[in-house]
Amino acid sequence: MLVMLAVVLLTVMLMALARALLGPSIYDRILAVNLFGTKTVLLIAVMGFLFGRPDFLDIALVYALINFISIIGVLRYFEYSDRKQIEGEP
Amino acid sequence: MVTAIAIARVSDLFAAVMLSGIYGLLSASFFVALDAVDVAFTEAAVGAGIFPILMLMVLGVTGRYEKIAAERKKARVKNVAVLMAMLVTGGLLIAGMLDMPAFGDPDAPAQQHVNIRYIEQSPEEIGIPNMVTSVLASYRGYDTLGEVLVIFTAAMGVLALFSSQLFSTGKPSIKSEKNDMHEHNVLRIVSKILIPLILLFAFYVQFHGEYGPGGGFQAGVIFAAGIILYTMLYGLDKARQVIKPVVLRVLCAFGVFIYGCTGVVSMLSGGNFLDYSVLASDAIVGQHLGILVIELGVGITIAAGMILIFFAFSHQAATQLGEE
Amino acid sequence: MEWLIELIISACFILGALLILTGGVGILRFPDFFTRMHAAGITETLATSLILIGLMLMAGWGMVMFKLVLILLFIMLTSPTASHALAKSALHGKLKPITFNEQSKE
Amino acid sequence: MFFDLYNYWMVIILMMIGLYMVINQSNLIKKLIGLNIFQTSIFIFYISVGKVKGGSAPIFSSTETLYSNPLPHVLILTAIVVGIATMALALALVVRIKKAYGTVEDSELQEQDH
Repeated sequence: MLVMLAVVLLTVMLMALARALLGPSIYDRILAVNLFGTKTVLLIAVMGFLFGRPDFLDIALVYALINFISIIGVLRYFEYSDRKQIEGEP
Repeated sequence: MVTAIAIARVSDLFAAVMLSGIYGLLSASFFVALDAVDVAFTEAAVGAGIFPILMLMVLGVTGRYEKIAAERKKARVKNVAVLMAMLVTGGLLIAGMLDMPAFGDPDAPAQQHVNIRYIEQSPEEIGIPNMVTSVLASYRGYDTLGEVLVIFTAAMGVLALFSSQLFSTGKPSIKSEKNDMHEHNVLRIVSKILIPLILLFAFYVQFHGEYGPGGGFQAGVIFAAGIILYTMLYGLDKARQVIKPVVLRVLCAFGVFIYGCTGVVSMLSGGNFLDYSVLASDAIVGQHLGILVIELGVGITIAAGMILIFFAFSHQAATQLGEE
Repeated sequence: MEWLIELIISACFILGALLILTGGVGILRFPDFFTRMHAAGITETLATSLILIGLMLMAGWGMVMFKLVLILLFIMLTSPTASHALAKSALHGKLKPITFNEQSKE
Repeated sequence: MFFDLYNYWMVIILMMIGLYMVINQSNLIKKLIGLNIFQTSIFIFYISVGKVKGGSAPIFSSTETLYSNPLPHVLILTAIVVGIATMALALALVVRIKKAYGTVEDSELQEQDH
């Protein structure tokens, strides 16, 4: 069961990766990164159970946090430098 | 793992940075699969969190697209040369790798020397379950001291390069209001809930490092990430009121100072430099104490250094934006 | 009792896996950004909570359960927020040509 | 034989990609990203050397007896943080270069120097 779950997660991670590579707009890529991050959290939690060492959950927790922070950071600086480019090229 | 190829091909630098974020996540999950829990911890916080953010801030200053048009003419010859060089290096590496022991082989030479001692002796000698922490803080205390110093120096170097008015506590810079993300109300509220949790979690990681994955390095980075989130949402000036850069600078040095002092104190009490067994009457209690203090020093330095670096970049980006 | 919990766990996992797969297909196949976001955002939260609940049932009471609850809480908080912020800034940043197919579809 | 060593092949591929980016990209930031990839490939190399088949994470528990090698973990753990600090230094340098020369393209920089 857990193995099945891990395989599914890996597949979806691959899909998200494909979207991040193809993604026509930058937002697509951000979305894909976000999805990828959540799936990584799940994958690590599942892997912790798979290996029988549930202490790994700490890492999953960190991932959940960091993923959020990095999405926010990306959004902020994306908007920020876009504004700059508008100002720079009137 | 082939994300990297894609990174090399994309010319939009933003896309490249996003991909490198994914790359960080991927390599971190790879580390988990290889049992390197502590490393995955750090790589998660650094590779997927702080590195892309720093990169993006720099991109905000330097411009988003790389110029390719002019390069293409002479690129052909150069490409071939570079590919040749790569093939030669790769071939040499492969030739060297053929002699390496198979993956996961327990009899490999790397598994034979100090490792056995670390694994078998450290519970008796140090008395804490996380071997990584005990090796990090106790057996290889010198290395860690050196690394903390490197980070300290790097933070100072960044500050020196941006000879800014970051430390002038007086007037707030003029054009900071428009970067404050005022429009994102939902974000601000949710982050208000999250930031204390993040900081609390950082402390948990700091003091739990002896028993589970974690320790000063990770805790410092997570703490810094919490503060960075705050800075991004509320603007640099607000964040500078909360944590004064001058205080940060002192803290950054103070962490190294604590670390060094522990060594000196243990020397004064009759042991070697950074030999914690003499810090208390019982050797194991002494080791506990020493590791705790040292991890604290590491955590303080890393957190302060990262926040300082972030502040410096963010200040630089703000002034650059104002100048244009 | 045991078999009931087993049943719930497997149901959670299978449903979660299906949902995640749907989300993955959606993010690959949908035509423009906002529909993709819809696919990802909706499946993400539900599937994540399903899988985490399954893991919780597997773990039983204790520290592990507590951490799983924390993760669930974080994801519940952050994932919709991130989606919201993303959609908002995509909508605001009109400079990027994001194809808006709504009118033509209706 | 080849499959026993697959981790090394991956490391080599990553390393070559990083090298390629560092040498062949003219944009300084791109070069830094390449450097980061190179760095990560070395991290992976160390960690995979430390892995023991059937071993577990090096945290003592009553149920496990075989652990992976903790020493590479320690080295890489510190190396990652040092890496980000030095990377920040490099980025700061790039920002200064941009300020002084107005560009971050390698070829344009060289033209300006001559």
